[in-house]
Amino acid sequence: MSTANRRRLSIGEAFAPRLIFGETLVELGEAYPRLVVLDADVGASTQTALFRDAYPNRFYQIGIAEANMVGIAAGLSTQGWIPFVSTFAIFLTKRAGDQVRNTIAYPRANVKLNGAYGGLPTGRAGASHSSIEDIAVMRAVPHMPVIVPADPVETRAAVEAVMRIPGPVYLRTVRCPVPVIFGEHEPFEFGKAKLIHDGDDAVIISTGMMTPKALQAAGKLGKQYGIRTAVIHMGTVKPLDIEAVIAASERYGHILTVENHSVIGGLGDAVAAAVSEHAPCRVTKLGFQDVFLESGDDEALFSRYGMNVDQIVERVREIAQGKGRRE
Amino acid sequence: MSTANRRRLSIGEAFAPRLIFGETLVELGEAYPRLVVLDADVGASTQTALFRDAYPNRFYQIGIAEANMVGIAAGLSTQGWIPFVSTFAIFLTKRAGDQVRNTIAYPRANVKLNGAYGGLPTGRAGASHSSIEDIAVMRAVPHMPVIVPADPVETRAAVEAVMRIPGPVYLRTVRCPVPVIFGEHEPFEFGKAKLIHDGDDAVIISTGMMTPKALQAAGKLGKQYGIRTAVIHMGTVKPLDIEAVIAASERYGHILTVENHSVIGGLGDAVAAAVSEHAPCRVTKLGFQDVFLESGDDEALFSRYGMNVDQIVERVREIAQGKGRRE
Amino acid sequence: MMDSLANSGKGGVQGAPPDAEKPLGAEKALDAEKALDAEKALDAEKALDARLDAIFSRGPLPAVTSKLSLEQRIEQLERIALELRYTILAVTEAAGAGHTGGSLSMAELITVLYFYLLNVDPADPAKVDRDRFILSKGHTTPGYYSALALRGYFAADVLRTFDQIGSPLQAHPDMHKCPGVDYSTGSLGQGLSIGIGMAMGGAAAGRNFRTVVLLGDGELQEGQVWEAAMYAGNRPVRRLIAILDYNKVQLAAATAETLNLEPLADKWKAFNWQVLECQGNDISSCLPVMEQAFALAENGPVIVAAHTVKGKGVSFMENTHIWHGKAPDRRELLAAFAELDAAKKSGRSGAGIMVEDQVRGIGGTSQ
Amino acid sequence: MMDSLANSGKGGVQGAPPDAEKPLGAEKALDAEKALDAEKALDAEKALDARLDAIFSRGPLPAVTSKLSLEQRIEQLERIALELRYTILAVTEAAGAGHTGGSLSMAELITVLYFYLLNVDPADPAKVDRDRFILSKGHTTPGYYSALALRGYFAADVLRTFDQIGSPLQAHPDMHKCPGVDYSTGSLGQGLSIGIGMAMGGAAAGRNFRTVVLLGDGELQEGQVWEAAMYAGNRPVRRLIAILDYNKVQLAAATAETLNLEPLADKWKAFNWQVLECQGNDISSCLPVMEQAFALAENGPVIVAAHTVKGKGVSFMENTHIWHGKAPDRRELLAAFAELDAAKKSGRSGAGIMVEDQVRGIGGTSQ
Ligand SMILES: Cc1ncc(C[n+]2csc(CCOP(=O)(O)OP(=O)(O)O)c2C)c(N)n1
Ligand SMILES: Cc1ncc(C[n+]2csc(CCOP(=O)(O)OP(=O)(O)O)c2C)c(N)n1
Ligand SMILES: [Mg+2]
Ligand SMILES: [Mg+2]
Repeated sequence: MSTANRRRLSIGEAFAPRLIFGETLVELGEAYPRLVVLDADVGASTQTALFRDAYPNRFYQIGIAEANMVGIAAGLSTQGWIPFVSTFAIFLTKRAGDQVRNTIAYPRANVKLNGAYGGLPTGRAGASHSSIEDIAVMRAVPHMPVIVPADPVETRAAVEAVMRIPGPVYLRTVRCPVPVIFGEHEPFEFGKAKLIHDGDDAVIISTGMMTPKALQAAGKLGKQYGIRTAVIHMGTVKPLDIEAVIAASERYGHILTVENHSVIGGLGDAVAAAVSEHAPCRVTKLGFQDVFLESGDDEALFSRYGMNVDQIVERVREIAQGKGRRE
Repeated sequence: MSTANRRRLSIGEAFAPRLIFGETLVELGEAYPRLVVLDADVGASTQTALFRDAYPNRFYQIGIAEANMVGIAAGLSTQGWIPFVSTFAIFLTKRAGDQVRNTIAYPRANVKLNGAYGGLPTGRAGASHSSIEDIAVMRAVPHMPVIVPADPVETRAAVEAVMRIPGPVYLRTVRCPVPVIFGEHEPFEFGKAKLIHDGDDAVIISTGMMTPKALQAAGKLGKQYGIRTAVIHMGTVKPLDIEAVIAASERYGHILTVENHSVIGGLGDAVAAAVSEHAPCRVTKLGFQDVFLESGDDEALFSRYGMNVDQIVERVREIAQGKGRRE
Repeated sequence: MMDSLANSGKGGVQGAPPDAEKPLGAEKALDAEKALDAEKALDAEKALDARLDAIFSRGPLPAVTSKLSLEQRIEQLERIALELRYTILAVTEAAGAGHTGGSLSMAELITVLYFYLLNVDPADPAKVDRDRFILSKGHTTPGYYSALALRGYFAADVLRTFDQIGSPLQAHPDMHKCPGVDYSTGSLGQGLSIGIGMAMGGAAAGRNFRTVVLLGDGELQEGQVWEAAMYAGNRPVRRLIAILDYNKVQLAAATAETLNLEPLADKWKAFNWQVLECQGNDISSCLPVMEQAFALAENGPVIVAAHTVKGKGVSFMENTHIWHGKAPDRRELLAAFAELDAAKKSGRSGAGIMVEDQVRGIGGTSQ
Repeated sequence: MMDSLANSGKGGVQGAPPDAEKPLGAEKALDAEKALDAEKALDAEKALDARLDAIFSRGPLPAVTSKLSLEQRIEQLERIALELRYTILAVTEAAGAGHTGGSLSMAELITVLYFYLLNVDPADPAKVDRDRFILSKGHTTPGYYSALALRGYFAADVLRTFDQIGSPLQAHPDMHKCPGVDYSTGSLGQGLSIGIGMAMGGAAAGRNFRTVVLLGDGELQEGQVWEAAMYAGNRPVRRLIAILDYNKVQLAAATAETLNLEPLADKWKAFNWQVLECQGNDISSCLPVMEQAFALAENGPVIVAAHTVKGKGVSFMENTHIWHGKAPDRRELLAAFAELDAAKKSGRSGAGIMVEDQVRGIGGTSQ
């Protein structure tokens, strides 16, 4: 695939994963002549419009009809096309939940699903658009892989990886700019956790755009408090890298999970289930505490829900000091 | 409410919770003149047809249009009606998932949701109808209570309780006959676990129709193997009775969860999350292992998926013998 | 109300209501049975077993060729449709489960498709250029599987495994388990969208096949059908044919009582579809109309509103929701077969011969 | 393509594309701005601040009474609609967010509803017998909130909190946070179902109110709308009025390019609705037609297809998806206000007086 013109992604710079998603689709359009993209009238937001402009004949504008979009993708897949369906995560997973389950997952249709606008950042759209349950919904769908990349580099690599995984895959991307934390050639390894920062005192297991925040928190924790914090990134939430979780449990005895998602049914519950099954330890879950989100500025909202970098720092400090335990 | 003519529910006899659900609605129709029932063309199966016949003016046949049904219920609730929406769990939670979330849960509409045909027993309908993810989906909806009664007596009490809980509630009922395990006047206490069988050697935390199976298993374990097994029934999966879970963790150190649902996102994950947060111990989850279900006879299928009474017995024996631990 | 509840508990396990109440025509069937004396009843039992064995061991039937005269084609297809009815009833009785009413109503439609119109080859079910078929009303597998078996996609005895654990014949069609099934369905309202994708995807890949989607009338209440209708009418999607099994009954009641679909043709026309109508249980009506639909589909999507009777062919199953999701027991099967036999003898349909071929010399009510 | 990407990265944070590309009419606005010399620009800035302060501090406007002549009513409602446009632009500019295009297109429709047709009382927003309104196209809150504020449901300065944390004015309407909002919306396609429930539930409780649901044209692509349409047409549901803001544009493109809704009236008629049409940005057209709709709704559901222009009133926002989910910056706001001022002076609309009342003596382009 021609990657000569690709956007340079330098560590520290911030790019919106939705943009990287759209650009990567365009690149993949060359390598995969059978790749087609489906949109439900949000391509101008989710950036599949880039693919539309590059490959108008392989772009299907379905209109505001998420259910129909998923069904059409299934039909297209029977003819050897590899459809990438893309819309806001909440509408893909909840409006078309039955369709994704019964017409994509059960028949193992080779359809790729992009849940754009995962989690909090929706461009101020508030409760109805904030998809804080999509990981829970998609994890529960039998056999459905769930991929939640950390940063622009991993987003690009994950989109490429998704094309290589046979059958349906759920990829979750976000709207807001996220800083690059990986070197540009960092591969995406499906189902593998990544230790991106080491430390003996505490451990964070994070996913998606919270991983860069966790990494920043780990930096602060080391510098300001001398708390050496490991950060393990779970780019794949399902299947979970159980070995990595067990190792973390055994090494630290207390895990902080951090995700841009409800604390119910997401990474936190997956980690808790894994440790409870194999190597019990404490797991504290940082995420949205079973609430609908308000509208407002992304970072202000993360702060409101206790999920900015300093708040992650605080939670790790509590854990490192053995606080917050039940009496 | 006139309960003079109610069906007698004697311990050991089996009744289909769907039937009890329908009959209880009819009873409640008298006590709650504002109760209305909505159906999407499955009332002949889910037994809301009983309410239709008793209160034709308070029954809304919406047709095969689950999304519209949920929206209409929301509108009815604004006029002081208390709608009980009922259809197959899979279509209520996945076909109308967005509607339940954005038009019922977020606005806190006083709408009651009955997910009929929860889990495996669907009258041989197979994968497309087997709702093994509805608990996961509904738990992740912010603030949504999830009630999963054990037996006919608790089903009746739960339907009554649901009417008293303000706002939306998800009630999960099953299709197949389930033996009565509770005395007829046993109350349903929202959010409270119930120790229904005591024992020092092992513990099962179960929900829904698996609780009668767990109870049978406990009986066998005591008689045949001398393993005294406690059975804790979680009639409310959300909010979870965390105190009860902690106590079980501290007393037994290893919990077996049993549910008529996927092991992802249901009772098992909720228990694992609770122990990991407060009192780590091992949790082994018995449920459907991330698979779509086949069609066939209910009991034969439970066996196929490792969930009949003898298989529960086996899992408890492994735990009691300290087997199944990771090396 | 309590009475009817009391009735619904039978045997040791109480309160397990059947999916439907007592069949409307049960009295009739009962009378017919009473009329037989004990000896005759025994003979009939044996004969029934023989007939069932014959049904579950018969070989495939050939497709009907267009070289025949229209009359001959109609006659042959009628025979096959009747054979299909026997098979459907045998299948649901054997399983003790299955959607009988909507399988019987679609008998002629699926017969015309699989034995005449569709370009398919049971010996090569994955043939790239074959026509595609999607049973959007996925619950009527007894009708679908019976047609596939008769057409030779798999041996008839596989039908005996219908709805059993491990069977390729799941309650709802599974494309990975059952040969000949082009897509898995079961949740209503999704088939037309899938068909659109197939039709467009095939065309984009340079293939010329037609995609046929069989819809239920109750199913049209699902909004996704109208999303799909709007899309297909707009593009327009070519070589897409929807057939509506317009049997006027859904799961819990008549369709008109639930949500009337009329004016149906106006709806589809307003969604930019070509609309045809036919009598869907009359081959002489539906054959030419469906043929015309295939031709018109070159221009854009076509729907054939095929007026049918739910439970068609068995008087006590007709026009009622009671037999929507219910299987006949042996007694009811006997009565049903007797009706089919009588129709075969009296009516224009000369079918049933295929069954007789198999049971020759064994004796039975059909002889 | 890479060019347009490069353009979309601005400032330190790269690659955060705006929700839409560069506005089509930006050149025009730019020219207008260039024409002002520096001093004038400063004056204009000050004047703009004053106007915005006036907008965000104004008191409520009274509803228009039916005692006036039709001409007078039309004139007053036109003034209010123009006032609403100023407010909408002020609100989205202040928030730096919001759906401007679809708020401007619905200005006359919401004006006619809240200032004339609806039986509502801002002093008693929960009045049991009030008419109900559901903004099914929930994203156009700038238009909705501005109308509610002008009508007196809350103080105009609350509009400054639009889309901020803690504000009663969430991006999408929240019935528990914002006075006057009858139901929370945001996910498209759900409002008509809610409206059906309200209308039926009200009638069943012996109430006589009307329920009005404002739909978007792109929104009609959602299948749930057709589920609701089929149901309402069937029962039929009385005192239910759907108003379609038929502005021909949706989020990413023109509606006709996406999925054409035509023949629109045929669709609704085939779903057993009464259908009316009007020019939705012309009070003299939409007022009598909406009034007629309210009358016809006694018999069953009515839809008014109101032909409108997305972004109506600001040339560079009109007829484009670019301004669907975009707020003007200050420069664009100035240009937009200038256009509204010009229209006010030249056109049949004598509106803008309300603004002038507030900014008297401060000076500004409107004087
Ligand atoms: C989405 C969905 N909702 C509900 C059901 C349950 N269901 C199965 S068949 C049926 C009635 C179908 O009626 P119709 O489409 O008229 O089929 P037919 O009469 O041909 O059997 C219903 C409601 C389903 N399978 N899928
Ligand atoms: C179910 C759903 N899908 C997608 C969206 C995202 N979305 C918000 S507005 C919009 C376009 C709406 O177009 P239209 O109905 O024509 O509204 P208007 O032109 O009046 O703004 C879309 C797709 C949504 N809010 N809900
Ligand atoms: Mg039917
Ligand atoms: Mg529009």
